[in-house]
Amino acid sequence: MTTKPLKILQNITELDTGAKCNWCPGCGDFGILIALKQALFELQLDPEMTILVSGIGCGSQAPHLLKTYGFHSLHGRSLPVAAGMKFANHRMKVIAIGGDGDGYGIGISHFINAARRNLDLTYIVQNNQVYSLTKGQTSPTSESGYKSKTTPEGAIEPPFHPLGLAISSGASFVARGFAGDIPHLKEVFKAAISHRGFAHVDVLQPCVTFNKINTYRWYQERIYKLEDDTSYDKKNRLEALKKAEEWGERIPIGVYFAGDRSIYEEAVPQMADLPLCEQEISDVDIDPILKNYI
Amino acid sequence: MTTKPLKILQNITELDTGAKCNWCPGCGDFGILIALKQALFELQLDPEMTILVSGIGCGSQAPHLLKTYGFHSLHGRSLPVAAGMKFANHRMKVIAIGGDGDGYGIGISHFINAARRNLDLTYIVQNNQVYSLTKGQTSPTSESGYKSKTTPEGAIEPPFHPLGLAISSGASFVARGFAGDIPHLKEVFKAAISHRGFAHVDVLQPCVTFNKINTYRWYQERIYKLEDDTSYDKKNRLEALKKAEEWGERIPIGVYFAGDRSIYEEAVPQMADLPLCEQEISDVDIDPILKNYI
Amino acid sequence: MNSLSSSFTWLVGGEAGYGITTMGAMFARICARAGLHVHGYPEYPSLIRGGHNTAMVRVGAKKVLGHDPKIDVLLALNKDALDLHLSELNDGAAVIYDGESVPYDFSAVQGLPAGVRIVSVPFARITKELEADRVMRNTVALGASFAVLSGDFNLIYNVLERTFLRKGPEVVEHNSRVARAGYDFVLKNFGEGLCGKKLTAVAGALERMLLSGNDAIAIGAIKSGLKFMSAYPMTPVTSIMQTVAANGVKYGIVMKQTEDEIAAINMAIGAAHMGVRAMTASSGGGFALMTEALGMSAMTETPLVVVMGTRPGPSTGMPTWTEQSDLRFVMHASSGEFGRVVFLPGDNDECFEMTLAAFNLAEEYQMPCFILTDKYLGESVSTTEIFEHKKYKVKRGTLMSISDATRVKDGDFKRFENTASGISPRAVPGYPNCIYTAATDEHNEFGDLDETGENRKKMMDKRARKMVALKSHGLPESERFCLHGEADADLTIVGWGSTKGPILEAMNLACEKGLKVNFLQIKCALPFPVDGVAAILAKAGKILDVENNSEAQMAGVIRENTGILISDRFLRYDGRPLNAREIFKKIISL
Amino acid sequence: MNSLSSSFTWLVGGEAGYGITTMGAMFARICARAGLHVHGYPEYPSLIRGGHNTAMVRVGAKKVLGHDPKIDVLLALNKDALDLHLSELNDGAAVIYDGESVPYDFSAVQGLPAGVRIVSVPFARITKELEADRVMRNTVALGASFAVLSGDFNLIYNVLERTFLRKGPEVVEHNSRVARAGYDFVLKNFGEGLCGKKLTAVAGALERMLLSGNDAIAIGAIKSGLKFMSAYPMTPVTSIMQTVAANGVKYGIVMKQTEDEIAAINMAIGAAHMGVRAMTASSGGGFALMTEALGMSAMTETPLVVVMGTRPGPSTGMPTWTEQSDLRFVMHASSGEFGRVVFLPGDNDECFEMTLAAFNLAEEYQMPCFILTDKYLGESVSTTEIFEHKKYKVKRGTLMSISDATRVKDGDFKRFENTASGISPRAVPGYPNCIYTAATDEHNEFGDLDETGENRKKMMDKRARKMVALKSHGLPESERFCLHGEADADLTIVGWGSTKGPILEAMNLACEKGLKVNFLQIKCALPFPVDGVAAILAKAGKILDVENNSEAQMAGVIRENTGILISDRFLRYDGRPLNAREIFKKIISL
Ligand SMILES: Cc1ncc(C[n+]2csc(CCOP(=O)(O)OP(=O)(O)O)c2C)c(N)n1
Ligand SMILES: Cc1ncc(C[n+]2csc(CCOP(=O)(O)OP(=O)(O)O)c2C)c(N)n1
Ligand code: SF4
Ligand code: SF4
Ligand SMILES: [Mg+2]
Ligand SMILES: [Mg+2]
Repeated sequence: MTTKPLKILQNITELDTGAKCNWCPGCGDFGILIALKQALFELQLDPEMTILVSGIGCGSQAPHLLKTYGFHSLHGRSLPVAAGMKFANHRMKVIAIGGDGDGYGIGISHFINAARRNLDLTYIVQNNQVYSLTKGQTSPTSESGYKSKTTPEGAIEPPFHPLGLAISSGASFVARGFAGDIPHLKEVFKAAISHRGFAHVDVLQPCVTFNKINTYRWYQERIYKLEDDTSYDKKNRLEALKKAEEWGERIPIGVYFAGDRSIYEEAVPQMADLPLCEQEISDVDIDPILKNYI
Repeated sequence: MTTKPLKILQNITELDTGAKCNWCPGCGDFGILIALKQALFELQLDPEMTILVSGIGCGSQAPHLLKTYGFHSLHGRSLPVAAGMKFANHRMKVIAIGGDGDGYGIGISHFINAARRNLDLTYIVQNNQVYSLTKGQTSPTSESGYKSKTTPEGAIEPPFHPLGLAISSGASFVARGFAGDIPHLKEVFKAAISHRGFAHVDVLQPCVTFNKINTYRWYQERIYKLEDDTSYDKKNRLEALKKAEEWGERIPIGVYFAGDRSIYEEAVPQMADLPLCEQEISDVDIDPILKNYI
Repeated sequence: MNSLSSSFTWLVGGEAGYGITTMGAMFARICARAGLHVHGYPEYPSLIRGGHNTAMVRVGAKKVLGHDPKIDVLLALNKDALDLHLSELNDGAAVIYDGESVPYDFSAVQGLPAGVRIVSVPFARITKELEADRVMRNTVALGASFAVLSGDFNLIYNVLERTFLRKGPEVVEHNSRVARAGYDFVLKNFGEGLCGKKLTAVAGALERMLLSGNDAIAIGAIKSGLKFMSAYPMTPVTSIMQTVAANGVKYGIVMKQTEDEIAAINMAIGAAHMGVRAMTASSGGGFALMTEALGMSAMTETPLVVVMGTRPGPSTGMPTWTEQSDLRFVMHASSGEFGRVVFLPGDNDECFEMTLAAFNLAEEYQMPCFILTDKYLGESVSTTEIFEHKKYKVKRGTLMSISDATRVKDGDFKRFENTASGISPRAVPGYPNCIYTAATDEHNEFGDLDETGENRKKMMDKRARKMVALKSHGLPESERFCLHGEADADLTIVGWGSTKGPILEAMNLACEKGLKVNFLQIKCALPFPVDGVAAILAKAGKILDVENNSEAQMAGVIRENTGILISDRFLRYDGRPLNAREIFKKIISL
Repeated sequence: MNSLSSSFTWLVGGEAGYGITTMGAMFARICARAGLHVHGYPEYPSLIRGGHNTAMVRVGAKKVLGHDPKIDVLLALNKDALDLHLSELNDGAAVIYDGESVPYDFSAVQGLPAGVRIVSVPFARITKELEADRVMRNTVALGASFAVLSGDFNLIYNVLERTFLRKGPEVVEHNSRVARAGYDFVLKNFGEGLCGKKLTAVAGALERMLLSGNDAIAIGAIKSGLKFMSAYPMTPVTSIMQTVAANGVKYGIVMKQTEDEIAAINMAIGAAHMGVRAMTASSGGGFALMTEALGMSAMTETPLVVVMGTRPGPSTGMPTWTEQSDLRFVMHASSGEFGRVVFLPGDNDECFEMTLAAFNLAEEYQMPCFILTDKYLGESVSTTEIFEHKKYKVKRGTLMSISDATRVKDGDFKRFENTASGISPRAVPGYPNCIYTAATDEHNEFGDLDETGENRKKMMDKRARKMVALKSHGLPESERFCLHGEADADLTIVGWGSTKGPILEAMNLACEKGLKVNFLQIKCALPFPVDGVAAILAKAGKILDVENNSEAQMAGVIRENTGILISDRFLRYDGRPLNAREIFKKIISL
């Protein structure tokens, strides 16, 4: 099998597809896309060896706007699709992306299993605390009391703490960024993408159209950077668990947890040599199996 | 609406259905069933106002063996079914039960949402760390390296810590019992059933047929009772989170966490008065709604 | 004057996110309150912004049966709206746009129909001059529309008053002032009679509702005694959830948005099992996730109402557009064989009535009942006579009361008793003396597990008999189809669901031209009205199958049930609804 | 001698969890290695213990086409086995049981057939005397069986040797000694010729495989170049997962057990998208959970192979029993309209070959391909000629190589190009110059989102054309049905899937009686072989539809496609497979 020549990016604009973008002006998804492009560019990843896998939601349009390979899958299913891709070709950088409804709502079982499984995947959640594409219903991260047309009296359940869930489930890298702070977000993305193992980045993403509570301003008034707290030890899992519950007056952004766990791929002898997709299949010899049945 | 006369149990055997039980001799499910009967009896619950909702798995046969109302639902779906029941008639005691595959595998999203939602439900997991009814595959709580026909080289993922997940998700009561210690398990059940809110009990349940690793002996060598540690504070959520990760040489049983959270039902004005199922529907007046459309 | 010439189509187009839908709703409401018949059809992409949105409102003095894509008044809020819709103008149409903000060279446009009037109204400038908010440009435009249509300004005023009075009289006045400015600008600069069609109020007309199919279903469910709904948002059924939720506290109904569709249907079944009327709703992939639990409803004989609102597939497809491509999927969803009802409402009245029927049948026959609708019916609004609902009777079948249960001897209760009709007595948990377990595994009459061949056959037959009973009693054939028009015709059109209005209108147009055309509407896919349909089609002349899908699924169902092959087909599967004009053209061509 | 009299049925029955399945497998293996034809059908409840298990093995010198419920040797390991099966004995049958441990009063049994011999063998005592483990009672019983059937003890010995040699020669000898004790006990106490049927080895017979339909599918998948399987355990397909997993390391295949069926199918699609051959498998409710993602495979044109092994529904139903009730569900699963292949294998050879075909077609036509089987075919074992597989060619359709991609100009690549055949060029992520996004939303030729009506229609037509191409090239009609027997017949039986063997045998029995019967086997539900089936049925005499379900689903499909109504039906839906005897009886009765 011939191998692909490495494609080296000269200019970050090479990551643009030119597709029309349909996000509302001011949407936090723009910041996330820009930070992701910057991160990919600075890491000098080969876009032909990178795939962005999304679910369904406003932000899940992202693959159409980033010139790497892309897969725009089903609502909530970006992670299993991404996992299948990693199994098939573990030399690819596989990045999954999607909304809070997508990842913490309908897709949450895949999220915590991805954390447990620890394939070398990056997972970015565009967390706007609302279901936007369907026009503004309550999401699993909506604040208690959040009023929407499906919870006209206000949401009763408290919001999930997705970072805590990720850590509890075994994620080896857990971070949070803010769509309104692109330079910081870019660094978080770079760390996540460079991390070996499942890396989860929850991004606070203002939805200017449907979420009138968690606005840019609301976040700006609350966020602070974990990096600024030199005493914070991101290798300490229990401390990270505790930190993950911090939500309200103050909201930390940055890397909450960066642990060290062997990745799933390494434990699979079938993938030790060539990626599955490069293994020859034209003439499989099944005679040894047939013998077992005689 | 007439109300039902209270049914008072005179004898614990009134909880037997007489149905043929198909569990293997020695199965941990027996211990769980006995402890549950004892708990219900000692709490003097009206069996006609109690319903046991199971999923699919060996242990999910339980409703047929307990003379309360029962619902033997789908694999992984006991919790949403139970939630629907609670919504419809919140005066009933609703207890969900099922295997580890059922609850921590296919049903895990419902599990963590039930914890977050905090309806007044009890959830018992017959955790034998294996898929038994389908004849012995690896489950989400199987030990790493566990060999089964679907993981002939050994399970690669580490097991979930279900108690940690429950606490992270907001469960207000989290406990663990052992099918081999019925008196203790009974007390745990009594505490769980009496708790107001979502109460999760993970029960270590030896499967004598398919799990040759996690045997009665294996558990007996490791378990210790949290009650014996007087310094342990079951009201302390962070401490409980930490405790929930203890698994290996020593495994705590007893109540890990008993917190205080208002229950979902209370926040629903529609349910403040009569249960939904007792509200009159024979002549709903929709004229006020129709007016809105004129 | 036929239905096309006696009605007009007003269309507003602009960028998604700029209040197009609200504007359409306002225009429709004003016309409806003027005693006119209205049909409003919104088109929007599966994006919040950037894409092109339209709201099309068709208005007439007589019943308007669907949209008409030929535009009489085009209200273009941006350049795209002109680019896209100038080719859709009717003769004598008027085009309203803001020539100051969006200069446009109409001379370059080819093939504009005869007598089109271009009316440039500076929405932006007028708004600014009145120191009104940017979004009120739409109000200016609305006023201008009425002037173009020679409508009475008071019609607008009345609705503005009704809409904004809660916010205070000054809000009403402000809105009115802005609308009036648009109205006056047109009259002053262009005069009257700009459009070939006129908007004339019908004096003394009945009060009518203006609502969507989804609204009708939600209201029907509330009337039926719905107590619990669990669902997960999905276009085009989300508004059902929202309407139910909005009425929740008032009517003692819990609408629970769940973690996913699986939880939604399982919760609904759990609730229904306890004796409340419960439902869920979804579309495409969400419905797919529900298919497993449908079988649980069937096997545990738990009543359940499921609304399936379809959109173009496969997969995510075109989430905000319309299609009738899931007929077979709904008919056969879930493993194993069991009875079910699949209603196919064709208009708001049927949405309402079939929902009432579905809740009764679900309880009487203890099985899942489906209401299969689509984006076109679910999200289009139309004027509808106020629902007659006083005669509706909640029928709960064999559901016992607590007093009934008191008389049961402990241990005797057979929840799944093998009765002649197949329908068993139903006690719910919380009742005395009736303890049982309902299981998704095969069970015996008591509910205990039993896998013997004998028991299996008995219980399969018992459950199957419920369908026999339903066919003869609960839902006789005559209610499962309807032949519209004269019994004797040269051409019989066959259709179902949301195409009802357009087909009816096309039929009328053809009849007016002297053709002998009638329309066989299939109102229920299951149980299929075999005999009635066979009888009608056997003696029909030509037959034309009209469906909003590519595989003519109903034609397949008909052939399966009657042996009759319908080879003439008129199918549309580009995400757009069928309209009377094109169906009429097809009729003529046959 | 017909196929019924020339073969015998051996049945072992006892409590679940006591090694019944292993014993059946051992007996079958011994017979197979003796050059005999074997069919083994296991029955077990959906419980690990306590329920009643049986393993039925039918043995003959000629091809055995299915099970025969008339028992010639009943090996009863407990009282239940006697209670349940004494009524199923054939004339001249022998009953082996341990009269010391399970005293039984045969005189009270009514209607035992002629010449039945009761052979009491003290399994327990013999085991004890030999100081063997309790479980080895089964081995004593096995030995006794052979004596009753006048079989050569060496046949047992050879297989014991082969089975246990890895564990050391002393294990072989110990097992042999125990089996011999049972064998000798019978000869000594009862003599020879106890059963009307004899077990005689066929000298110089071909070596044959003994395997199940599931095995054949798993092996077929491995041969096809399967690289990734993701699934969640579910009866009756779990053994496919397990066989693939067992061969995983050796063949470079990853078999991933996932958190649920949703993850399973989505992972398989993700893997397939990257260019590996991938599959998943499930049943009933698990398959239901997969229906959403089926549409994703269709819309993104990602090849996918799905095995659906059915069992009686609705819902959990009877998980370990058999039924053919999901034909329609599989044909119409998922929302929207798209092409798919639904193979209906009828025996092990077809399981193997159709799996090979499915993997090729999935890639050539870039669509989901289904293999629809059931518990009876999937878990029954039968002797099968060693698969011919050298001539199999992996066909990957338009899948490009990296070198092909190198020649593509950046920006030119149309992953969803609107070609004449509908099949587009396929580059996978990781290739140079071909960057694209695959979307479940409607898209244009490049993969970009496009909801215009024009594009929608174009892409729907493009995808639909693939089915046209598949019908004429990839899977011509002739491969989608098979007429067994003489073309000219008075009665044509129609059937599909696992009933093939029993129907064929019944047909043979009828022909031997001088009746003119043939059998039309439908091998593919989609694309349905319309012309071939219509031609055959149009000139058929009587037609009998035989299905293992209650709704005669295939008869419905046939009528939908050909207009032909088959009113004579022989249906079984008690969870048990159809057998040749009852089908034959039905033939006679017509
Ligand atoms: C199975 C399924 N259920 C529901 C939907 C409808 N749906 C599309 S996007 C969405 C939620 C979007 O919310 P989120 O994931 O938070 O993304 P956002 O739009 O906020 O970026 C829903 C419910 C769907 N496409 N598929
Ligand atoms: C949707 C679905 N998938 C798979 C199955 C098959 N199945 C039945 S029980 C079971 C697992 C049982 O494991 P667990 O829940 O741990 O219960 P146990 O038998 O160990 O008590 C599975 C996979 C099913 N019934 N439904
Ligand atoms: S609706 Fe919200 S999330 Fe969606 S594009 Fe607009 S601002 Fe962004
Ligand atoms: S297989 Fe295991 S879990 Fe199932 S009944 Fe037997 S011992 Fe219990
Ligand atoms: Mg969101
Ligand atoms: Mg288990």
